[in-house]
Amino acid sequence: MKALYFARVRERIGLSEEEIAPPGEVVTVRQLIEWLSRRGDGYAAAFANPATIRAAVDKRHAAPDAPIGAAREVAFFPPMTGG
Amino acid sequence: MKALYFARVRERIGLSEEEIAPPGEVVTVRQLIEWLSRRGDGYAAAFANPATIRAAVDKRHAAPDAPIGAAREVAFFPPMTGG
Amino acid sequence: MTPQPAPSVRVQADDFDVAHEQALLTQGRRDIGALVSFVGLCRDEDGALEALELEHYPGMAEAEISRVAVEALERWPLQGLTVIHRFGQIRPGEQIVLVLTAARHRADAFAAAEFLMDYLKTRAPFWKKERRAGGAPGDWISAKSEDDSAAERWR
Amino acid sequence: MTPQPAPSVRVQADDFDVAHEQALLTQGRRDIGALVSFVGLCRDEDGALEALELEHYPGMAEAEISRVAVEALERWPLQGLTVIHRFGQIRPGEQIVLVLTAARHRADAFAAAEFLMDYLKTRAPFWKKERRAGGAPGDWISAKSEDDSAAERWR
Repeated sequence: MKALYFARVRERIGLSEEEIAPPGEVVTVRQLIEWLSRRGDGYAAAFANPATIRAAVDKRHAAPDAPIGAAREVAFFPPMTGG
Repeated sequence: MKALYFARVRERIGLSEEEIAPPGEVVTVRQLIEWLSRRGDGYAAAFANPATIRAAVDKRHAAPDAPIGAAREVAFFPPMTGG
Repeated sequence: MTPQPAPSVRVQADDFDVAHEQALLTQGRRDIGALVSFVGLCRDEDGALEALELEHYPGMAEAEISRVAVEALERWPLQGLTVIHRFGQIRPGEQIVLVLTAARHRADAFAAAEFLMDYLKTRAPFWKKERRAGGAPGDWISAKSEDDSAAERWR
Repeated sequence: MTPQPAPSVRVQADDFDVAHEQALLTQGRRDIGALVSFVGLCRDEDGALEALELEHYPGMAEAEISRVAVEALERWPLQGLTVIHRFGQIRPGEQIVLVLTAARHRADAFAAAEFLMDYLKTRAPFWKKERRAGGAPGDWISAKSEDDSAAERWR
């Protein structure tokens, strides 16, 4: 599974994308965030305030309870400021 | 005082403008319409349905009860369809 | 707070160029965040219409549009405002009216443009007469009560 | 009832030409009554801003804007719809986003354009970072809660 990071999340983690292999008990977006947070200080800082994190599963917005299922691509980013 | 007529009002009266000299007892827009209606069949037809007549006094919209006062120019026309 | 801009109001027989008007409104400025344009076009009514003849009240048309423009400037913090309304013969596909609004924030630019159109429809002294396809004389277009209610919502 | 038009959605680094996009949407047509355009521009924040750096999520940006465009087409009887969103470095006075809507009646064109902008603001995956005048590094622009409430009103 590919993980993508954008904007402040990308800066804090220090990566724009990486391959990840979360264990089977990581089922939802929220659980994946918790699992990623334990990968290092940058991850912990990036995900410190879950209220400011948005996620997409296979390029669609996903709520914290959404399953990651067999997703090929999961992305994390702050609230959007386009337009 | 100059009277101007537009659109269907102009067509029914057969004039786009004329000089008029209403008597002193003609004080309001409504009274002027009644006075004009008696000038001939075209006028009577033009003003037959007062609900479809709009008026302007010196190039400003005027309600039926508005005084014509010392207006230089009074205009009559149907509801507007610009835009 | 920047001072209120002078609205640009024109009543003309000639066509207008939206891009040129947008450029005039924004040139040399770096403080505009939102630019809304509305163009009203002549529809062919499924082929039934050959042209519209737009009659207007010269002098009052400019004055009335200017009054509506000043009202828009009082209601919303606009940075620029252009209104152009054509008269004379207009064929299907041609432009009839332009409203351009510039503001820091999009909600103001949108609201002012809608307000201007709603008010122009019910207050600007223009009247449209149809000429039907084949040259048959058409009738005057009736004022729509929905235009009145569109204008009502700003009171 | 004419079939729903295909929306034109583009995400690009290059600038766009509003007049050209309007011409593409209206060319050869005589059934369009109303054309609304919204252009979002980069403001200089009273001289404090040197440029914006717009980051985006390639692939999702196009997909998400297309989803919002399809939603607009389902809600309003539109005759045409164009959305262009830029990414990369954008300087004050430059264009960021374009929404164009064409409809028979103005209320539909206005509503759809506002809806699209409100939704793009909260759903399209773009993030703006400031570069301050003098080259000082700026911060990421925060999402505004007013944008969320603007999007809420369409539910």
